[in-house]
Parts: sequence; structure tokens; C-alpha cells
Amino acid sequence: MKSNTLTRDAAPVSLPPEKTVLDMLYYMKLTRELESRIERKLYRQGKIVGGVYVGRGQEAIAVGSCIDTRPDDIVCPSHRDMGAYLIRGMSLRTILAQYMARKTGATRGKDGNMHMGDLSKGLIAFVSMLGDNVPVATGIGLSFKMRGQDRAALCFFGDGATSRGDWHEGINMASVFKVPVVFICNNNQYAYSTPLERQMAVENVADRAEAYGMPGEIVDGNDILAVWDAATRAIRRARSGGGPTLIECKTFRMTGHSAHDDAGYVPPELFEFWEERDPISRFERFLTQRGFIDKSGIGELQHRINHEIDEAIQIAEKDPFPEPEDCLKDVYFESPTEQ
Amino acid sequence: MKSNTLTRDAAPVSLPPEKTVLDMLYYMKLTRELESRIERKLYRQGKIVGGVYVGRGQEAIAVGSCIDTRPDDIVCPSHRDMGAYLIRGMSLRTILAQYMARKTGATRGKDGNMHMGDLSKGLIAFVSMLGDNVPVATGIGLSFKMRGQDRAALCFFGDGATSRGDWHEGINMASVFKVPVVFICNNNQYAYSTPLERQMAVENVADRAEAYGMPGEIVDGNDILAVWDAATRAIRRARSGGGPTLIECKTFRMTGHSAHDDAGYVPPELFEFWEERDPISRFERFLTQRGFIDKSGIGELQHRINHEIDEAIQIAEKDPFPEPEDCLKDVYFESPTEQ
Amino acid sequence: MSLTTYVEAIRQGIWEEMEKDDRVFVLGEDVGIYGGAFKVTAGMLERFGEWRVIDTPISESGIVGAAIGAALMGMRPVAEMQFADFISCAFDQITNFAAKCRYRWGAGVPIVVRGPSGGGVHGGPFHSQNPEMYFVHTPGLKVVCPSTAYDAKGLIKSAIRDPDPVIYFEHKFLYRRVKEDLPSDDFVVPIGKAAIRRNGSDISVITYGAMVYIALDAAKELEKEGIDLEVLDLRSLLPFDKEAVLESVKKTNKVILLHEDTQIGGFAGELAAIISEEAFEYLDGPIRRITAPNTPVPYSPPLEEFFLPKISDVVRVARELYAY
Amino acid sequence: MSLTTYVEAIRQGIWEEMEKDDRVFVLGEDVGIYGGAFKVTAGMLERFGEWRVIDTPISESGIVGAAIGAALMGMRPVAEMQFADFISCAFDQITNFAAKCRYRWGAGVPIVVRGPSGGGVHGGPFHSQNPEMYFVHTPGLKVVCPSTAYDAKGLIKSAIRDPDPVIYFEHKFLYRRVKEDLPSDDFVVPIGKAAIRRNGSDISVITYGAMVYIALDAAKELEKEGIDLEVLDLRSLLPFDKEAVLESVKKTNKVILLHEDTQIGGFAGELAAIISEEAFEYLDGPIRRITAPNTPVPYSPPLEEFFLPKISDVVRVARELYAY
Ligand SMILES: Cc1ncc(C[n+]2csc(CCOP(=O)(O)OP(=O)(O)O)c2C)c(N)n1
Ligand SMILES: Cc1ncc(C[n+]2csc(CCOP(=O)(O)OP(=O)(O)O)c2C)c(N)n1
Ligand SMILES: [Mg+2]
Ligand SMILES: [Mg+2]
Repeated sequence: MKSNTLTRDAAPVSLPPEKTVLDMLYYMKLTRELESRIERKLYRQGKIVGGVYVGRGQEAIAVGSCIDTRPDDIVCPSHRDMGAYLIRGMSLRTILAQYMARKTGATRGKDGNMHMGDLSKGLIAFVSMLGDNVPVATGIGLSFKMRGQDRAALCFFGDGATSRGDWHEGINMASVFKVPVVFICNNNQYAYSTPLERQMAVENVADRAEAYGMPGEIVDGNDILAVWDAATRAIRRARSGGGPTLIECKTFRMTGHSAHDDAGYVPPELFEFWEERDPISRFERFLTQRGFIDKSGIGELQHRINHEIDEAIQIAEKDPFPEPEDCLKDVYFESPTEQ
Repeated sequence: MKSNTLTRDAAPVSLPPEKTVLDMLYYMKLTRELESRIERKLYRQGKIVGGVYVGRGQEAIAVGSCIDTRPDDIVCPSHRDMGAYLIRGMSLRTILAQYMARKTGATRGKDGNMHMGDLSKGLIAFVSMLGDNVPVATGIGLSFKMRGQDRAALCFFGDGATSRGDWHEGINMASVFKVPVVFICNNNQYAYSTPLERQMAVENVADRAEAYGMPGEIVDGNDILAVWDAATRAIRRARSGGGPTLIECKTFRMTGHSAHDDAGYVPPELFEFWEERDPISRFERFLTQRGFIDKSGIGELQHRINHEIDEAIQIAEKDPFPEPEDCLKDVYFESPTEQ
Repeated sequence: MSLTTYVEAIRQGIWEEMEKDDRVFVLGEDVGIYGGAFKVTAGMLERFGEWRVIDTPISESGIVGAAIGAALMGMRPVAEMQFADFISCAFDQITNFAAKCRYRWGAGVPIVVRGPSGGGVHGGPFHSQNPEMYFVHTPGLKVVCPSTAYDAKGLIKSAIRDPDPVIYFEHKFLYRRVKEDLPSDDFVVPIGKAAIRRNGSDISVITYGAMVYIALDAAKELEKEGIDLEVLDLRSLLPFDKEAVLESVKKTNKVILLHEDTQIGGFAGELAAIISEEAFEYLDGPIRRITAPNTPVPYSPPLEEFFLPKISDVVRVARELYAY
Repeated sequence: MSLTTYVEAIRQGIWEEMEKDDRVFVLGEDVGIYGGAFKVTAGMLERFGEWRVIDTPISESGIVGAAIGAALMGMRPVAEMQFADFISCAFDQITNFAAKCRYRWGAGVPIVVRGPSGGGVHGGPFHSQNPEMYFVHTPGLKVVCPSTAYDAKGLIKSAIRDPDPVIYFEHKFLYRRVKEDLPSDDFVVPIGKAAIRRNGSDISVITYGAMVYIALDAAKELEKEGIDLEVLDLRSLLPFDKEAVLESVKKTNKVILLHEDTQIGGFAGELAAIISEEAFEYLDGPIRRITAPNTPVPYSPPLEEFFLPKISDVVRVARELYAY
């Protein structure tokens, strides 16, 4: 991996407006705190139903790429992109209720954890089959292009998902049709226990872009400004008819694959190496240096976040479970008023 | 397409032995004549059952790449690689009986046309689903590697098949496992009615190899010596543990997609352009110039080929159809003596 | 009066929906300039342009995935599988993405995936399959198998207008062999409703697709012996017309379940279960199945002939059942 | 005496076959250093090395395709699907390549494709599926669904030794919940043979997989009321033990067909057809199905509880049938 993409800590030529910069910090910290509560508190308390996969250490990717999306854009998150849901306006209560399998969750208890979707917020629900969301994103972009809309779609996936046939078919079609889609790879260098070199014989996921005639860009996924910079350029390109882009965000999974995996197969040095590059502390350092915020401001922000989450947990914990008979509902369109 | 790969008409640095050179001519002409009889005579006489797909104009690819394979190598042909069956020793009668749906055909009437396989000849039967043979070839190579055998596998497919997810999964795994497989693309620039630019946004299929960390090579598929040269190098590389290679053979489909397609969608100039580059007449020109054979020798060869095919047709036409009840046979292993 | 073939009826149905609703578009391999391997989309590129008649790479899973994405954005994609056999390559997108979106998060996926299925043309194991049960077994999908030109047109229109994913299997043997005079108005055939093709009192033959004609021909022959078959054409398999099935059985008290698809796990099993569960008291004889044997579809004429259910099979079984 | 869990029994079965036959190898995602998501291949990498315990990229179709290729060369691959749900991504290679090679050109494809299926652990729509019927409907394949540790071990050995492709579904709910003392000898369980888990005279409950335990628990409860259930565990679905099914029905004359899989197109249909065709005269009551409803597998506990067939369902239906 090109080490310069790792040490790079400067801001891009152009900085986002101050409000955006502070929102970035808020959403990264909110993501971190929310997932920590889910994984380290609620899960251990037995309040989470099913498995838990978090994106600790990868927060800059979803936040940096989604922060400037428009309400009419579409986001297809993968399983470590909590920031996307938060930025697109899914409430903490809806998310927590989802993880606790309540009727008020994003899927009303039909599906679990990060399998959340809401068309009104431009969020497409992830299916477990990795890579399946890639051709779907291509079709979303196709519909924009057919209708001459200047909307863009963002599609997230991990390094491992790029080995799926659907990834290939979707990326290839996206490039042939020149659709306005930005494909964003969370390259955290492992697929479950499988390191990158057992998944592909190339150094970078972005190296694959050329094979599709698609521009590929490598960014330091732990540098939110670098992610933001690449994503906004790619989104602009998409809107203006320039076609799709593949952005590879180099990062690291700072946890096991899921809450029950101790990641014993990961050399400890790797965790240390990446701990030093934590996207949140790096950004806090940058913001304080630049005077966007100071230590106490960061403390207040954390305080506010804790409070928001406390409140949401209290509500969600009291939310009802679905009725058993709801199992039979919504397999097909029901109310005769659709269309 | 790099035009030099088209005008190139010189022999490679090293020429194959004279016997091989003459075999090349024989097998190309045999392929041409056999497929012409099938498509233009037997099919029109209503003697062929089902569809007919021929490789007219592409004969150099299968012949040039298979001519130097060893008996213990494995070949996975696609649907325009008749030369592979002939070189691997499938008899004209077996092939003709297959196309006429006889019990003596390669699949005993169970399957049609080029869906022929025979493990004793190292031939894996093609399934219609394009690209499915790619991961299978990877597994064949994997078995060679696991057992430390210096065998090689050749896997054929068209340009269109490279858009399939299975192609991606198979090529990627082949490269990750460094298996001894040579992947050979018949790039005839069309997939049925769909030209290359509607299939992929890159100029060459070989451009895709890099994305897998696999060497990719472009050759003039209508120059049998160029094909032979590239294939023998790739096979040598495979045997010696160097891993897989992707060879793109630029060629053209000098017919419709199948016997019932008039290819009205192909600009006539293209046919003219490629007619001048016919692999057989080019090779005959080269051989006569070099004194390997003269006009009358070529005439005798054609005569011999016609005779062989006449004989085979006479036998195959008299061959019996399968018994209706054979329909129920061989769904599962039957004789208790296998294993 | 002019007769319209089954294949032309499908083309007309799609065409008319595209004229009426600009959300409707077709995509697939060779559907554009070539008009589709069986010409179902012939002329559409010229009429509707390359953004509503989209030639795709050979990527069945990508085609269906793209259709799903467009449908989620409010479009009405009609995806063609060049042969229904190749739907196997899109199995995951159809059964996991399309079929489960509404159930999981309330998002409808109004796609149509259509293609030529069935045997009788010596297509061999990969150009003759009847893949319907793989999808009938997947709640969230709808599956239709028209047998007449009228139904072919009426059902493709219903499928395109349906808010849920519909898998539409057209029987290639019927493409040019069945024709009829079609009404000129904008008619539809509702998904989930069967049609009685022949009223009869002795035995119900419950079937669909090309086998409808086998049943009708057998009925003609049996008529002479005074055996009166009722022929029920299901038309839709998911959902299927349970009421019509039970009504027919309660009337005739004897049943033959006929389909071209493989026996094991075929739709006849589902029908047998419903009938023996809900019309047990009305049965005056065993439920008899006539289906293809449990093998792939063979290619050589004598083998395929053996494989496909025949008029003589229906006649033989009907006689046995009549005498029971 | 030490008790062996169902999951450990599978591991032992594969391990012993690998010790005995160096053609046997495993491949799949995270099967190596991690030992598999459910630890079925734990320790194998250390024992057999990286060329017989192969970690693959996330490529289900590629994994099965590679297994097919190796099998054609004489190897005996055992391919793991991390969850059976993901077998959807390999559907084409399994149903078109593996299933049809022998029929088409006489080439056997002795692969095993195995993975955890079934619900009860709140896995939701993509970690709880029962995909067996997609493969039971595909001649050329074999499909097994063990319910005990003994069968899990005996059937994985038979599957590995079988000359044809075998799809082996292990029920994840049973992984650590069922244990037994296993014989130390090299035993196998033949594919295609059912097992009577409880002899009874009043009603036959024909089932497989995790539902075997629901049936047995219901039988205990019904015993008190003097209703005597017979519980038949099919163990294999393709081929299945038709004789055992008919024998049991002819003995009890009343049948409940029980499975966790979706109702429509489920195996109960196939059984109902066979029974009403070949044991019609022996039936003293309607054939009753108890299955999951026609929905995806929901995630939230109250929903999944509603979805899964329960002891109380069997008890209720058995009472009705007994009184019939
Ligand atoms: C088609 C498919 N196969 C297997 C799995 C099981 N699985 C879930 S996550 C995962 C690893 C994914 O790796 P990557 O794409 O790099 O994402 P990461 O978890 O590293 O963020 C696997 C194998 C799956 N979800 N889908
Ligand atoms: C998965 C799949 N989809 C569609 C088809 C139908 N089909 C048969 S050949 C063909 C075109 C193949 O093009 P290419 O791979 O370039 O091979 P060529 O025919 O040009 O030699 C198509 C679409 C198929 N056989 N398999
Ligand atoms: Mg990863
Ligand atoms: Mg081509």
C-alpha cells in the first residue's frame, strides 16, 4: 500500500465550509459512540438481537463521502457504514430499535442490524450477499441518466466484496453505460480472517478500475478531508455526465469481524500502526491546530453525543417488539392505493 | 485494436518443427471444411438437430494453441473451438454423430453440437452458460498444483463471456492461487449482435488481466504462428509454476452468430477487412513462400480432408439414434464398480 | 380478422405499456438492434430509443440487479433472459434482493424478468429448461406461465403494472405455433386467476403452459370413449388459483396433475398437497401426476420425445383413473 | 464416555476422510487459519496444510466451479458455504455444471457443498434460509439434511465418498444443542435411507432436520393423551426413502408432513403427491402440512417464533387428525 496515502495529514487544497467541517467531526464521533454502545454495552447486556458488525476506525469513509450528498442522491451502504445512515437522517432511535429488533426499527423487526433502508432518505437496504448492491447501484444510476436527472448514487463495499461476480458485472455495466455512480471501497485489508493477498493478486483495489475503463483513486481512508475531497470530485463528475468512479479508501478494521471474533489472526502491530492513524483523533488534532474547535469544545460535543444516545436508548429500549402476526405482512404489496 | 497485431504476417523468432507446421495447416483446413459441411450442407439438408455455431475465420486460435498440448493436459473449449476437439483426437464420426444427435455422438444424444467432452482426451464439455468454464478450469489447475503435476489447462471463451461474474471469480482465483491455466479469449469483436464497445469500456480484453495481477497478451488471432508462439510460452510458464496467463486473440466472426443469423448488424466493410486476413489463406501463403508445401500439395491435402469427412458423414448418417429409455440413464452413477 | 401469434402478443403487450407509461423500459442481451433472439423486442429500439431499449453485456445478474435499482427509483424495467435457462445466473439477485425488499423495508421492486422456457425444439439441457419452481418456492415473487396469445398479452401487461417482481415464463414451443384473434382494446389478464379450457365432468386435468394443448388433445380423443375431461389452465403459479383448483376437483372427484417440469419438487406436488388437505373427502381416486421424468432435458429427438409428457400418457392415465 | 456435538461430528467426519483419502480437501471462505465461521474445519490447516485446506476469496460460484474442476480431475473437494443462504450465489454452477455432467458426457462430479442452514438463532432473512428444495428439484444432485450427530458424521462421510455431487445442509440450531456418544469405528450412514425416531401407531409425522425434535417433543406430550405418533426422519431428501414413507403411512393411515422450509414448493408437496398417488387407499384422513409460512425468515424473536413450526402446532394438528 502506498505509504504516502497513510502519512498524508494535510488538508486538501480547498477546505469545506466550517459548518461542514464541524458536522464531519460530529458524525464521526456520533458513529463511534453509537457503535461502541451497541457493541460493547448493549450487545454484552444481551439487548442486541443477532450479530453485530461495526466500523470502528473506518468512520471517516462513510462520513466524508456522504456529508455533501444532496437529499435526492441515493446511498447504498454496506455493513460498516453507520455514518451514512446518520447523515442521511435516520434517527438514533430508529437505528437502536432496529438493533434491538423492535417494531419501531428501520425494518420493523423483519431484518437486523445494518440492514436498514428508507427510500425517503435515499437509503437502500444492504442485503447480506456481498456485492449484490453494486449492480443495483448501477441500475439506480441508469434511471438517473435515462431521466436526465443530475442525481448521483454512492455505493459502498469492502475489499472482500470485490471478488464477487456481481461486483464485476455491476462495475462493468456502470462503466459501459457511464452512469452517475461513485463506488467506494472500504479497504480494511481483511475479509473476515482473510488478508488482502489471499483475495487478490494486485496491491490495490483501485488497480481494478482501469480494467473497466473507470477512473480509480486511492485515498487515505483515515483522513476524512482526503475522502471528502475525492468523493466530492467524483460526485461532481457523476452529476456532470462524466460517469462512474472507483474510490479505494485504505483503512483498517479496528475490531474483529463481528462482536464474537477476537481477531486473533491479525498481527498486533497492525492494530498499533493503525491506532496511531485513528481518523477521529487525527481530525481533532487538525481542527484544534486550525482553530476550528478547542479541547473543551470537543468535550462538549462528546457530551452532547452521549446525551443524544442515552435518550435514544431509553426510548428504543421501551419500544415494543412487533406482533407475531406481522410475520405475514408485506410479503407483497397490500394497500390497493399504490402506483 | 492495435493494428500492428493485424498486419503482422511474419513468423515468430522460432518456428515449430516442420511436422507441427503442416499439422497446423491440416487441422485448420479440417476445421474449416468440417464446419462448412455442417453449417452449409448438413444443416440445410435438415440433418443437424438444433442450432449450429461455427468458428469460420477463427480456426487459428484453437489449432495454434492446442497443437502443442500434451495428452495429459486439459482443454476447456468454448463454442467456436472445433479445432480443439480434432487435435485432442475426437473422431470426425463422433463429432458428426453428435451434431446429428446419434447414440454414437460424444454425448450419446444427451446434449447437442459443440457440447462435447471426453476425459480420456482431456476435453471438458462446455455448458451453455458462458464463463462457467473459467472457475472450473481454475479448479483443474488447482488440482495439478496440489498434486505437484506439471500439467497445464487451456480455457477458451469469447469476448462477451468476460462480462460474466463467473469469469471474474475464476480469473481472480486463478491468479491468487497461481494455477497452471492459460486463458484464451476469442475476441471476435461481437457477442451475438452486440459489439465490443457495448460490452466493455476498455479497448482490449487483455487490458483486464492487469486487474488480476495476471500477464495479459494480445496476439493476432488470425496468425496461427503468433497464436502458437504466445500459447507455447504461456503453457511453458504454467508448467514451470509461473501461474496463469490471459491471451487475447483478435479475430472476427466471419458468419452470423448461428446458422439462422444473417449478421445484418455487421458493417460489410468489416467482413471485407477480415476476409483479407483469413487465417488459412494467410498461412498457406506463408508456407508456400517458405517452401513447406506447394499449390498441388495444398490441393492434395484438401482432397484428403474432403475424403475423410465424406467417409465420416456416411458412417454417422447411418448411426442409430439413442433408445428413448436412454433418457433415464446416467443421471447418477450406476455401475457399482466406479471409484 | 388477423391472427396474432403468442410471441407477437408479448411484443404488443410490452410495446403498448411502453407507449402508455414512460417508466417502462426493456433491457437485456441483443434486445436492441437485433430485436431479441426471438424478436420479442423487434422494432422497439427504433421507436423508443436506446435509453428505453438497452443492449447489455452478458451479465444476467447485472441485468436483474440493474433492473432492481431502476425499479427502486420508480421505473418499470422489463428484463429479458435470452433463454430462461440463463436465469440461473441471476438466481441470487432475484431471490434475495428483489423478492425480499418489500418484506424487509417496505420497498417495492416492480420488475419483470421474462424469457423463453420449455422444450420440444431439441434445444438440449441448457435451452429447454422449465425453471418456474425455483421461483415459485420464493415468497415475494410472482410467477406466470401463459399458454395462449391472449394470456401472453394480458399477463405481460399485468406483470409490468404489478407493484411486485414478476417472473414471466413464455413457452418457446408456443411462440409461433399458437395464434388467435386478439381484441383491440387494452385488456389485461389478472395474475393468480386460472382458466377452464374445457368443461368436463369425469376427471380434472390441472396444468399450465404448453401442456394445456396436450390435455386438450387428449380430451378430444377420450371424448370418443365417453370420458369427459375438464382442463384447468393455471396461467399463474405464484399466486395460484386455489379456489378454481378445489372447485374443479370437488366437481369431478378425480385429478390428473400435468406439467412439463421435472417431477420431483414440481408444482404438481404443491397441488397434490392442497387437494389432499382441503378436498380429501371429495377424492374418488388417487391423485395422478404426469410430468417429465427426473432427468435434465435431453437433446436427441427420441430422448426428448420420451422426456416430454404426451397425449398418450394423459389418455392412458385418464382411462385408468376413469375405471378406478 | 464422551458426548460429541453435531458440529464436532461433521468436523470429525471430514477429518477422518482426509486422513484416509488424500484426494479429499476443503475449500471456502475462512476455513483455514480461522477454522470456519462455525469451526467445522478447526485444526485442519495445521494438520493438512494450506493446499488441502484452502482459504478462498469471497466467490461462492468460483468456489463451487473450482471444486467441480478438481473433482473432474479425480479429487474429492468439500466446499463450504459460510452460510447456506449464500449458496444462492453458486446456484448456476451447482445446477447447470455439477448436476448435469454425468448425464451429458458421463463425467462424475464428486463434490460436496456444505453449509449451515435453518433458523432459530435470529439470523434474519439471509442467515436462516432452508435452500434444500432449490436443489431437490435438480436431478443429478443429492441432498441430505442430518438431524443427529451420528447422522451428521455418517452422512458427511457418505457424501464425500459419493461419486455424484452432494449438497449437505447442516442445521445451525443443532450445531451445539445436540450431542451423543459416537461409536469409534468408521461408520457411514447411507444416502437415501430414512430413520424411524419413534415407533407409533396413530399418526405418522414425516420430517427432517431440526423439526425432528419438535415432532419428538410433541409425541411426548400427546402420549399422555394416548395419541401415539410415529416420527420418521427422512435424513436424505434426494434421493428420499419412498419405501419407508409409504410403509409408515400404510401402518398409521394418517400423516402429518412437517418441515421448517417455506410451504409453497416445499418437500411436503412431493411427499403428499407420492402418498396420495401410491397409498391413497390407506389414508383415513387428510394429509396435513405443518411448515413455515410463505414469507422470508424474519429476524425479531416474536416474528421468528411465529414463523417456525412449534410443538404446539404438531399437538394441535395431531389432535384434529386423531379425532378425524
Ligand atoms: C456472498 C457472501 N459470501 C459470504 C458472506 C459472509 N461474510 C460476511 S462479511 C464477510 C467478509 C467481508 O469482507 P469485506 O468485503 O472486506 O468487508 P469487511 O467485513 O472487511 O468490511 C463475509 C465473508 C456474505 N455476507 N456474502
Ligand atoms: C450466461 C449466458 N447468457 C447468454 C447466453 C446466450 N448466448 C450464447 S452465445 C452468446 C454470445 C457470446 O458472445 P462471445 O462470448 O463473444 O462468444 P462468440 O459467440 O462471439 O464467439 C450469447 C449471448 C449464454 N449462452 N450464456
Ligand atoms: Mg475488508
Ligand atoms: Mg465474441
